[in-house]
Amino acid sequence: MMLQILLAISAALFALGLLAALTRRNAIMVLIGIELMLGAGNLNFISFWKFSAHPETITGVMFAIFSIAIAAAEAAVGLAIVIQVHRRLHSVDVNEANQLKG
Amino acid sequence: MNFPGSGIIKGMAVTALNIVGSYFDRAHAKRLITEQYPEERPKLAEASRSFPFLVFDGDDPEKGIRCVACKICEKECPPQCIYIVKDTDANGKPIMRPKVFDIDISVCMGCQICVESCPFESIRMDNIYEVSGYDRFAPLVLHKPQLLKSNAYYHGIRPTEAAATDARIEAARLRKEAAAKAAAAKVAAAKAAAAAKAAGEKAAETKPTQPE
Amino acid sequence: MDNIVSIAAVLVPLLPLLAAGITAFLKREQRGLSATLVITAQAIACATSLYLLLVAMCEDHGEPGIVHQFFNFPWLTFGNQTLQLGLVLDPLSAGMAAMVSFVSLLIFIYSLGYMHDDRNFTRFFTFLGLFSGAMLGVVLSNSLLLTFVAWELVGLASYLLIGFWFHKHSASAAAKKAFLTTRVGDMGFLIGMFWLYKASGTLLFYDNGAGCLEQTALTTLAHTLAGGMAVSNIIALLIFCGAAGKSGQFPLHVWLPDAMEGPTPVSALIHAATMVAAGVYLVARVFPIFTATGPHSSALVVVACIGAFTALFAALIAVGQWDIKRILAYSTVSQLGFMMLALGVGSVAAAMLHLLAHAFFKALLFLGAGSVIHGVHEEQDIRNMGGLWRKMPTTFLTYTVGMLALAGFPLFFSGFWTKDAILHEAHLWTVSQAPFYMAVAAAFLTAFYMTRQMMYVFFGSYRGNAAHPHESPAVMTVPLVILAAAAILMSLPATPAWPWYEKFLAGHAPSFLPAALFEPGFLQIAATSAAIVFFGIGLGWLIYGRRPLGDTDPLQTVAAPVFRALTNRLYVDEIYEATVIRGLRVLGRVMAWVDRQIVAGAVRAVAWLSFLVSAISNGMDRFLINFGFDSSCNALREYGGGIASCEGGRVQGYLRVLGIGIVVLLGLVAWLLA
Amino acid sequence: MNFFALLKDFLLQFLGLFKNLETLPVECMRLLREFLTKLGELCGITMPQWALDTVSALVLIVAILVTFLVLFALMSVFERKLLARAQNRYGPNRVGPFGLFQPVADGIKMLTKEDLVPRAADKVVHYLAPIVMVAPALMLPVFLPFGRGMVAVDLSVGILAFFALGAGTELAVFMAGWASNNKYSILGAMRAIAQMISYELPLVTSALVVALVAGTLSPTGIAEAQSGYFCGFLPKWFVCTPWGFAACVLFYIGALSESNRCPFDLPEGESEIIAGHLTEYSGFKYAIFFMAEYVGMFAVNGLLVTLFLGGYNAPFPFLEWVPTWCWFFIKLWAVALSMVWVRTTLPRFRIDQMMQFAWKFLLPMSFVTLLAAAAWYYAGQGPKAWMSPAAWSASALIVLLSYLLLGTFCFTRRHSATNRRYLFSE
Amino acid sequence: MHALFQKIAALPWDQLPQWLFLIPGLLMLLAAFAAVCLRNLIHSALCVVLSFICLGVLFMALGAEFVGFVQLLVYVGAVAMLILFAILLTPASEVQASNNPLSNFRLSSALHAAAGAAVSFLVLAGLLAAIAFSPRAANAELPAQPAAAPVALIGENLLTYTLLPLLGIAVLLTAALVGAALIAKEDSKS
Repeated sequence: MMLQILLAISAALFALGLLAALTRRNAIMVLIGIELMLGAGNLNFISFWKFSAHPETITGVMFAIFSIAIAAAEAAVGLAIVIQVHRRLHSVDVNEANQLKG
Repeated sequence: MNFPGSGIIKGMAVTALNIVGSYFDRAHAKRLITEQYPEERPKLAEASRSFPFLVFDGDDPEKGIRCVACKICEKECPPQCIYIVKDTDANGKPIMRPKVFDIDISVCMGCQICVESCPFESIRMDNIYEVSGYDRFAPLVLHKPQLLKSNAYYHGIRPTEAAATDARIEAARLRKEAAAKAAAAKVAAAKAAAAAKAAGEKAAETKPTQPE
Repeated sequence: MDNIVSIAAVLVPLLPLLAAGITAFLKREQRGLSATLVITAQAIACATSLYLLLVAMCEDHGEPGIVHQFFNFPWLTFGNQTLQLGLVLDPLSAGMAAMVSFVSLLIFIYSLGYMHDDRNFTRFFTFLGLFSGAMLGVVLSNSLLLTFVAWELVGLASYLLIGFWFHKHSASAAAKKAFLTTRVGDMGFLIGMFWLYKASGTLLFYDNGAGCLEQTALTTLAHTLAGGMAVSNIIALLIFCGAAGKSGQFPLHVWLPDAMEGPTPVSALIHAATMVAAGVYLVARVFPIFTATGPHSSALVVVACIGAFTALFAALIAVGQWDIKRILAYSTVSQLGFMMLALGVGSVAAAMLHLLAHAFFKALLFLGAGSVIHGVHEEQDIRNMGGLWRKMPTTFLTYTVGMLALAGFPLFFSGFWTKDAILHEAHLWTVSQAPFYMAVAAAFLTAFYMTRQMMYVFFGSYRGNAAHPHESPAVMTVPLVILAAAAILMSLPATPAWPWYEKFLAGHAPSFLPAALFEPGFLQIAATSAAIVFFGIGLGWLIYGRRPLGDTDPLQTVAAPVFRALTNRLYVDEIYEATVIRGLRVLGRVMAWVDRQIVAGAVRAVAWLSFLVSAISNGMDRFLINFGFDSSCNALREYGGGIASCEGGRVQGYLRVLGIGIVVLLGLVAWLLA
Repeated sequence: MNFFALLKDFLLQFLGLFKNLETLPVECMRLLREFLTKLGELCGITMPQWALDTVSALVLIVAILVTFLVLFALMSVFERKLLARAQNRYGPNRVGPFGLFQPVADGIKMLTKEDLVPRAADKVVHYLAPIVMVAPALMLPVFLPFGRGMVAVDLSVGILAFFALGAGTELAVFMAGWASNNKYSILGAMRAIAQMISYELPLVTSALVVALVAGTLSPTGIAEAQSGYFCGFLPKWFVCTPWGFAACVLFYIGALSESNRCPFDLPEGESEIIAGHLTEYSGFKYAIFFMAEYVGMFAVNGLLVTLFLGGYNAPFPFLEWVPTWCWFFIKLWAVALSMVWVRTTLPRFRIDQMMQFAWKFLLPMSFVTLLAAAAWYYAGQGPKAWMSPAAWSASALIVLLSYLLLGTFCFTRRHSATNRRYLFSE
Repeated sequence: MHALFQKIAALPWDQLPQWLFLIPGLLMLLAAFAAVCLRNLIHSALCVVLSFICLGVLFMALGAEFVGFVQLLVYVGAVAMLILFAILLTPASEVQASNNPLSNFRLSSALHAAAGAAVSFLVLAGLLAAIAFSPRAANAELPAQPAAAPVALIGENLLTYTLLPLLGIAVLLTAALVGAALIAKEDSKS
């Protein structure tokens, strides 16, 4: 029961992140949504680790740590790109940055 | 020694010396030169002055008051902060004494012209400085009772000047006495002369009058 | 090698190299810094190599015999083969390293004064550091491959330093000449190295019995035959080619006198004391290969003959030269010939001893010459000097010591003992006595031409144009004094009475044998050589010392054509010009014609052909393929428009599809599991 | 047994605890739990564990809060007194004996001041900022071991937790600066954040050095690792080692900067940007910011004491009769006063100098201390390093050489102020 | 009174601590929802920070203290600051537009939002269905030995089993650092 609740929370967080990424026009909000989704993933790692048969092999924890590190790098690069886009287009609307479309 | 950071160490040593040294500096010689004001007061120079006050002689302010309400100071005062009303006796006849003597010290500029111009050595400069009040107007207008201070107080705050004033008054008094004496003598002489004259007249009744 | 020793051995060549690497990035103005860096590195390297010498001397070995301490490390692995490099410390390399680093240090210091006004001071010290590191690498290397690498680096440094004043045409030409001439020899070296690797399977000198200088490999080499000769001899001769190129032996000696175009410290360091001796050292290092088939192998005979011939030949030319440095250069070639002779007759000790002693006194002579040149304001012709002993007393005294050492003045000078040792060994050679007599003649000539030079430079009256010749500053004279002291002191370990160095090389404890001085064989040779020297000096004084000297040499009046031939260096350069270079030029022209006419024609034909083909395919393209392609493109564009509307460049649209994809995937998984 | 008998019994027990001052606080907590259990029995219920935990946690919270708020109050008056002494003045000496009640007066003044909120401010965020500021600051002391066995939350990742919570300050500063809707505020906030991020790196790295040698991230473990003596009487504190000394100085500088103390008080540099992110705050919110700053300073000083100054350990064996928690607070107080001392001495940095100092000197230097600590550990073969000359010399050499090199490079260069662009965060 | 007290005391209080994780969990969802809905970007970002903090607390509640504190340190200390700085550096139209949402209303954007919401709702529904119908999730039991990740064990793991990923992360972070600095650097032309 507890695991299911945890997973449900994580699923809801994921859906909220997806909602932010899908509906908000601002690129920063899209990035925030992605961070939320990554957080949901981490929560899953930790929950499954908590309920695994062998928690002493701390695979879930290790995964979460690496995932956090990658998320940090992603945020840094993503936000740098957003700032650069803003400098070029004077807008952070994701739909304005479409000069590479077919 | 000059290595990176040595300047900081030197500076720290200086302040440490000051901090520690201040606790061993009872004599206020080098470090703690601040005066603890309400407890310790600055020793004012004799010539320091703030606002005028009225000197009275003796113990009773009303009796010993030197001011004769001549209003010279009121006229001379550049910012016009002095207000005087002459007293009247029971008959409504003005007498040589102020009924009201107010000085607005929020206006007074401490120029000492009143003192210079007073012919009766009555108004003098005080050296008080704690004159603040809870109101902008009322507490800053000093009335006669507040202004009247004894000659002893005057001696207390500036002995030299007070002594000189006293000497002057004394001299004036002596002169006056001498004049009075002379006048009295004159009067006496005149009286004597008159008596003599009368006697003479009496005599003249017998003898012819001779010019004086 | 234990750890500390191996670290020290690595440090010795690495420090100067590092210093050179750092100074290479310095600005031209940072003169003080660059000199300090290089000289400090060299001083540490010198101290370290002295320490290494001490280690080699104090190596406690129970039984007599040479101890080779080595330190190998893998460098390249290809297939199942591993190329190893390494460093070796034995008496031979230790002594040589100590000498090289010490002389280098002195000359570096001397350069401070000599190059003081040069614009490219910083660059000069970079090159010096590079040279010193590379040279020490040659000395300490335990692998023929590493030796070769360092050898080439030394050649590069030499090239750079000869051409240091590259704005002078003669200097850049001399640099090229030196580089190309030595390259001829190095070709032989390279082939020899390849052959050695093929024959023995290793290029390491010592490797616990598996090295190529150790018994197993030597036996293999000696017993493999190629074209009727033992492989060891062929390899030895090929390696000797390299050595001859570097050491200026007879057919390849032409570059060395021209190399005097470089700054004088360079001449002293590279072209007198160290680099040119590298050839001798190389032969001494791989000496076991030379003697693989016995003490009188054909390779050694060749070495001895070439050495003796070079000694005599160069000494002859030296008699007819006017340039103070060229005389010394030819004398260097001649002395290197002596060393080769000693090696050829089988005495490594005599050769190395002469090498070491020669390094000191020849460096001394060159530096003295530099001091003289500096003093008379960049004048090199000895005809324009004279009477300088009054003006430059320190230089004169030290130069005299060097001259006497080179001439082999008896008893007190190192040259006497070492040359005697060589003559003695040559005399004892059983194959032929010809080298011995040639060497005796060369020794006589040496004394003669050195006397001639002394007379011209220091005695008589001053004939130069430059006013006020002056003594050099202390930074230049102090190294001279130190080297002079070394030139005298080097005679100590060289006397047969206390043959310290010989025993050290052989791994025996030295013993004091005054009786060896009076052995009839030695005494006879010593007496002969002393007599020859006295005769040479006396003759020199007779001819040059007694009357004032002018622009013409007294010999010129006696035998003008001979002297002209000598002045023109026996026309060797001209012969090369007429034969080798002209041949090459002709060959080049032929090749150019072949290239231009035949190869280029073929290329043109191919070009035309492809032009034709492309024209045809162009037509096909335009009328056949393009038409079909265009129409299909149009069709694609029409249909693609519909699909492209999905592809709006809107990232959130893609994300939406991704989200739907997740749901579909979930459904799929659920359906599969259910 | 009635309630009053129980109370009397426990009061007597409580008085008995004063015989051993060392264990007094710990025993008090034990007694409290016992009392609660007995009380529950008296009422006929068994006290659940979590209830006991909650109550003792609340008591602990109150105790720590009171301690640190008293420290803050004392600090505010002692700081002013020391500053005054350094400037040949007396400092506050009017309110109460020696002016000790000055903070009370200040508090009353602050409380009664009008709480101004700018009209254009973002009201909610403006209101929340002081709360977000003070909450993590008050949480920080719980990870510190005040004495042997006296730590409120004994986490194995205590140091990490300390820094993680400390990171919340930046958020609060941003909120305060942004919500004020004032350009001085936002500039000050940007400066403050840039400064905190820059100085957090050397701070964390130098703490890492200790974790490296002690082999644990738990403050208790680190304090325990520094107990004992070498050479019989010298304290085995990490500050006595070359790397520890260097790391301690770095940590100290970082702590100065993290708590916005002089010479790093640029965010509030009144001569440049009025009061930075505090410009639009007044009254009690302002006081709360200050309280957070001071409590944060005490917390980070406590961490410094734990990491480098031996925590609660006595400096010499003959001083061990003093209770350990006294030692902790003595050291804490000494470090705090030394910060005042620094404040009296050094003038404020210029912003670019401060950034350069952090990135070009402190950060490389903290990496060097990491290296020196590793050298110490390996040259001295772990715990035996205290008596190993190799460890001492290797570590000292690394630290000294790189300090001289870096110091000469950083401090003797004349940094010209021309051609400088002010970035947004400056 | 006494009875009520006993009744309350008789509740299964001992199970309370293991359900406490619901508080940060639900708070996290609330904050995330607020972040998605709020129009003011700074408010959104602050809500996201709150949700990150709650996530960290949730990790701690689940026994992974190290991860929790790392989450706090990285997200609150670094990522949040990055986001806030980025928002300040990109004065977007959305902040201004929030003053009068009606004037910005367009059918296409409404459609866009509706489509996004529909998709995320679909994903949520799918995930919840999967969780609800997964027997393994339903039957999962807490292991006998409570899960714990001591920091020493994590360190050991980092330097043994996951050494290669660790190095990879190190390179990635360095590259991200340099890359971010390069990308965000102002062009020298402008």
